[in-house]
Amino acid sequence: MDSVLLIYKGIYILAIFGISLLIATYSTYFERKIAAFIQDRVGPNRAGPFGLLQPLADAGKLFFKEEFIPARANKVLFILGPGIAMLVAAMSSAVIPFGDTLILGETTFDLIAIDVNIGVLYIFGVVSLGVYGLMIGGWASNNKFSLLGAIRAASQNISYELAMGLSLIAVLMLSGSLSLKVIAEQQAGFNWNIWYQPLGFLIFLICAFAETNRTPFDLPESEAELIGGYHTEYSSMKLGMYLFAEYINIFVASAVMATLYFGAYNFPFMENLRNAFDDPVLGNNVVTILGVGVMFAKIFAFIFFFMWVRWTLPRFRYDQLMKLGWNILIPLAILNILLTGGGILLYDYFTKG
Amino acid sequence: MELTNENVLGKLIAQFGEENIVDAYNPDGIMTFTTNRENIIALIQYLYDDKDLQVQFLTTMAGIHFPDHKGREMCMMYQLHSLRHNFRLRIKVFVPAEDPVLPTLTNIYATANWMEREAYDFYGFIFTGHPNLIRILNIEEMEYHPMLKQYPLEDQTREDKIDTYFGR
Amino acid sequence: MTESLFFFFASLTLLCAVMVVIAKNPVYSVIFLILTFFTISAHYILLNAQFLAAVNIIVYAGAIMVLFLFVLMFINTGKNVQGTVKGSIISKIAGAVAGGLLFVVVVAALKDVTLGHPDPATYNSQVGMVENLGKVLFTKYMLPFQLVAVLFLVSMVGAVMIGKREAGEQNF
Amino acid sequence: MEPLSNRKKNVAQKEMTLSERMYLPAIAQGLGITLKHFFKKKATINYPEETRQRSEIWRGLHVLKRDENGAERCTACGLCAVACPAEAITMTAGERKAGEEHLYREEKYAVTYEVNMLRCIFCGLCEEACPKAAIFLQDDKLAPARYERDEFIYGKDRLVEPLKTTETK
Amino acid sequence: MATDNKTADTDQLQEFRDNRDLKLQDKKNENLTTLNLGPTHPATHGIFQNILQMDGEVIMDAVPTIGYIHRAFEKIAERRPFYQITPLTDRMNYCSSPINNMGYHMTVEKLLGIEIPKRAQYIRVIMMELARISDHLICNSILGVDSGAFTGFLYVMQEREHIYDIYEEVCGARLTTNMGRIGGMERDLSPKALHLIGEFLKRFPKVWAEFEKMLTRNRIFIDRTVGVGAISAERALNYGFTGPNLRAAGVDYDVRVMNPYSSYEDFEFEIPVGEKGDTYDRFLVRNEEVWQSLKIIEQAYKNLPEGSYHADAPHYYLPPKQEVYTSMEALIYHFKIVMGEIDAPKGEVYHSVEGGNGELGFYLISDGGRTPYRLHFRRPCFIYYQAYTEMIKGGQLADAILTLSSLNVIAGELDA
Amino acid sequence: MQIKTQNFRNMSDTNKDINMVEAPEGHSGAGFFATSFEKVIGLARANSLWPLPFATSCCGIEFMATMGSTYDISRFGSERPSFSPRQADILLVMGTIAKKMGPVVKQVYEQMAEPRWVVAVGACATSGGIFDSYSVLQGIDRVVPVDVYVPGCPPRPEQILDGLMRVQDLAKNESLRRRHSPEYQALLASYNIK
Repeated sequence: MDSVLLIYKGIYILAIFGISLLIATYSTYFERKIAAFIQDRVGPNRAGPFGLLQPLADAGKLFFKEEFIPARANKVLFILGPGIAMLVAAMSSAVIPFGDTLILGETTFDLIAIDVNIGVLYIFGVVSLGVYGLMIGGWASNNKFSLLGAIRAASQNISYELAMGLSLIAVLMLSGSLSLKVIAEQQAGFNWNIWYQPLGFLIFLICAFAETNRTPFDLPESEAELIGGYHTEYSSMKLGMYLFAEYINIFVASAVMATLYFGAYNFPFMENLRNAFDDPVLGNNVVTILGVGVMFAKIFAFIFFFMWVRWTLPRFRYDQLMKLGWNILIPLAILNILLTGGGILLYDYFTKG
Repeated sequence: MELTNENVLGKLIAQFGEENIVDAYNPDGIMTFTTNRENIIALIQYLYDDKDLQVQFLTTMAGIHFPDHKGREMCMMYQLHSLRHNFRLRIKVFVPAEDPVLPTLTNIYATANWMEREAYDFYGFIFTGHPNLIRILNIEEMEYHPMLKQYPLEDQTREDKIDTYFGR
Repeated sequence: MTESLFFFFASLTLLCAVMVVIAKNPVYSVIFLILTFFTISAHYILLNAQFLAAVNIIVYAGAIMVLFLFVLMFINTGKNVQGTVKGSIISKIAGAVAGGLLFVVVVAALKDVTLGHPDPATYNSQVGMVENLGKVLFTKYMLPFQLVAVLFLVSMVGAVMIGKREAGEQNF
Repeated sequence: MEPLSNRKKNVAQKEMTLSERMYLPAIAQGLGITLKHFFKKKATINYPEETRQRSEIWRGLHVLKRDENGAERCTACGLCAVACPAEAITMTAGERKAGEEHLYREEKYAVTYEVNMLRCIFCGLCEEACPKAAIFLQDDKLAPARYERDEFIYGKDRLVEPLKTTETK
Repeated sequence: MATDNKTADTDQLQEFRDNRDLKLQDKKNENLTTLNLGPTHPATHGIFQNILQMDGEVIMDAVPTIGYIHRAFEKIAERRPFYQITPLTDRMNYCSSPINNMGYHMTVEKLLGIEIPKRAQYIRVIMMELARISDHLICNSILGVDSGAFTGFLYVMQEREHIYDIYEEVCGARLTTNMGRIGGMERDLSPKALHLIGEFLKRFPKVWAEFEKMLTRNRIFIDRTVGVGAISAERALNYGFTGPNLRAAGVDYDVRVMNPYSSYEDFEFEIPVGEKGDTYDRFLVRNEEVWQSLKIIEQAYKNLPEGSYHADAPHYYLPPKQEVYTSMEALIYHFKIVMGEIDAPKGEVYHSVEGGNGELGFYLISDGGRTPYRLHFRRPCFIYYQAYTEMIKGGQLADAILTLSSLNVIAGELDA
Repeated sequence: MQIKTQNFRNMSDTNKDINMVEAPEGHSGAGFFATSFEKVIGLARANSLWPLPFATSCCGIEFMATMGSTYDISRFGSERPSFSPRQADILLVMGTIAKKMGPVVKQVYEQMAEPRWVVAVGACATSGGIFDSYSVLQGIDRVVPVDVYVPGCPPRPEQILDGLMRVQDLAKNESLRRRHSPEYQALLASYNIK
């Protein structure tokens, strides 16, 4: 690996990290604004123009709020919890292809931090670790509400991971690869996976809601029942990290959904556009940059959807949530795998004879 | 049977005897009479079980303190309602202040539980047989029963008031 | 580079594994166990077996240990378990003897093992990749693979049966 | 239980239909409603820049009125204090001296008149009790929030309506 | 029984405390978790405490504690002239204070024997039904909030603001209305108030239909509420339930129909009832009651009779201000009424109205003095909350919270 | 949407302050930096006051109206009600506090993390209001220090917002080290807190 590429990777990873943080920060702002607009209100508008400085105000306040560790809490784990949540959330954006290749001079830059051939599994593994942050934090608080929140988080995440994985398998069967980059490339133009996997996408979407603890699956922190759930005892920036982690998770989930089902950075007629330029390098770069824009547009659309749903639906009850996961989603996901397999076989039969 | 104050009263007197159903009158269209603590539960049970009356709803219970009635200072008022016949009646029991003991009604009406606790809290009535007779609204450490007429209403620590203006 | 990484991870693995045993608080034990899985996954990555590494984390760290922790949290609710397991001296001796025997067996078994060194000329670095793994699993090891699947099915049915035993009760 | 009246109307739950069982139609409907509101005109009033219209009879901050000549109307009869359920009004009465006719309308007047705004529940009974049309609850002023307890004892300096001349200032 | 009150009291108390501790000891099962719900839990919407014994998420037992905002209404009422008690009633069920106000006024009017003109009665009906709507509005939308759907709450809260506008136009306050007087209303409905009511009647049905659409047939919501916190009609009656919570169990008991007051017999409306008495039924019954209330308001608004807005009772009803300034007789009455020196007859009265939450009763004993000798409030919430323990046992924590909000227990009324 | 807020203006003012820190030496010192930094943090706090709605009775219903669309407390950045005292910045005590409840208020206050402000909303919380009775605490300032009093029974939402803005003023002008100041410690000590 030459040094240019290494430096580039370093910068790129930092940039992606920064963008994740920025998006997470502003997700709080958009959450408030979207909630307000849905509810016929105007939302924050005093801190800066249109309230744009609101997230900074929140962050500034949280940073300078008193750190508080409950007397009977397990101090090490209490501090570790939000750290894990944040770290794990930030790690997962590494394998997402935010764009195609960018050609500058001689070098070709891939707009992906690490192109591992098991990208999907990586995401899956990292996401499955996210629950530790909540569990450890909730348990270490030594508060029954936190503990209940932690327990709910744990069982919910485990249950929905299964359905999520099963719904993914159908996509993998179509693509034949575990690399997100490959999956993205396969969906060139308008050949998005959503056309082949509507049911799989639906299952994945529901599971994404559950994995990010958003309404209607926000049981671990449901205010009306558990006050703050696992973060009841957290103040200051540790709370901020939990909230941050949640929004980064939303961002990552949106990015993954966009990549897996909605063609990542691909958009219709991109080939036509690419060919319209005389200079292939220029054409490629323009399409790539447009593709990055398209990717982020898709991500934002999903983030909006997350918030839109949050402010519309009531939440499930614990046993209903479990029932939905185990009795409905997992069988549906298996059915989806069978259908996909059958479809592939039929397709092969008719095309290849 | 059309329930009127007269025929219900007649029925009750026939059942429990004239000495136990006294002072019957209709102050506001609701038949009111007085009985004693020996008969109150049987009376309410009778009203509950009787096929004609079906007085099966305890509207409310309230303690009243008459410090001037010697020997019968404490009064407990039971107001019952027959939903079927839309007929209300009010029963009073007087007991002396030194001995504010009444039998509990919780075996017939579940709702009497807290009402009795409230009466205990406010007036110091003691209901024998009550499952959990502790204060309900006030703090348990309170040393008196605040609704008795001799105790003041006001918070004694208030500073910003001059009583002479208020005619009380 | 790779070698130093290996020694680093190996020592970390051993350290974590020891900590699993000696940690007083069961929750700490579980957390060290998770760390152990991570370091083992790191070894897999050193061996260029990325699939195994990921699966190891997903299955063990991501699912099974969550359940462990879950159960521990349930047991621990409200009580301050100091983790000192009070066993009789006999059980301690028995434990020591059993552990010692196991150690002897392991040593005896591995005494004559010759560590095979891959031939650089024929060594295929892609052997641990998903595609190859899949091919091997579905051709050469087809029967064992199917048997394992059946085993899983049986154990799953068994788990469901155990879980169902408390009829009429709402459980997690 | 058999009906007690002839106006009974059963609203009890209907069984869920298949489409309702599938969650999605109702969810889509809900999402549609919220999206509709997303683009609706907002109901918010930007207080403090805008204020909401209050009714003319709103019971706001007290004022002690003057008559058309600028003399104080209050005659310290004490009815408002008696009528106050919160016991928030206190006053001391004084005799009007010669030469003060332009200040006080009646022969008796309130030397001090204090309303404890923290106690006050703005029920309007004082206004109703006043036989001299002296005390009113204004609709255009609200008791403001403050930092100290003492600042809430409103004396005559803050209660009495300013003279017309000072108003123009 | 010991004659010394004090010792008997303390002995008894000690015995009961011991008993209770023993009982709690029994329940100290290894597997149970104790969860302290309240007094400042977000879902209590008011202040009461519940110590739950939980097996995982399932509630095995609950010990309720109340009295956290006990304000001694009944004691205060014994020290205030009749007309000064109205502000107290405001603060009992603060979601529907006009009903409390008018219920109290009707009680005193019954004692004094005042007949109220039709117009005043109709105005009262309009106000009371508006109050019922605002009460049910809060209850049902809070049920949405507690189940996680916050938005519907804010949609209907906007309508509540319009109800408050009407209140404001009628009495000059939003929440603690202190509306009306003994003997009628304090002022006639202004043209603006009438206009606002008309507007409300036009706009509100759409909003309410939309709110219903968001929740009523949503399966998540149905699953959350059906069968949750159910109570049978027999148990409900034994517990003294009234109002929507009893009607949800299938008993069509409504004070407005059984013992009509304030001309309720003039209006055409139905009594919605449920079947199972669970949270969903309570939600449906309240929803339907809002529609029925709208119907009543519409009828009263259309047929509002001409006439005076107060009774002709100079001894009890304050004379108009203009007369006080000019006429000596009016001034004397004015002084007498404000000082509380009205000639209240001796006697006792019970009057009940259908409050937002059920039968709201006032039991008043007058000894002819300036204050009531005893005023007892029959507070429906006090009665509901007693059954709460029984209703949530065996359910989950989330059920308990929904049950609580669907019972619409209002702390101010509960603790008095 | 039209924004005409004074806070916005203040915001840009402080930005100027921040710029001035980078001005040539001799004009600025550590102390100056500290003050402007304090101002920035003060502003941040002022615009992100998460309330703990300690709603016991009627005023709580008016707080609902304040949260509602018409008044919309979120404009001030305060729409996230933190029912956990650890996360809250202001304790909004709304409604009657009975003597039975007094210790709970104090406990909640003790659990809150600094900086914390207390707003007593409504007649009952500030002084007991009409409930001058044996069971009602005559003002919560007997158990916890109160920063802002909001009169009214219940106050209109405007007044509650007014109280919130008073707290914002406090937050803006408060030293970061208020917590360590001897006056503050003495105040807490007088309430027997900590």
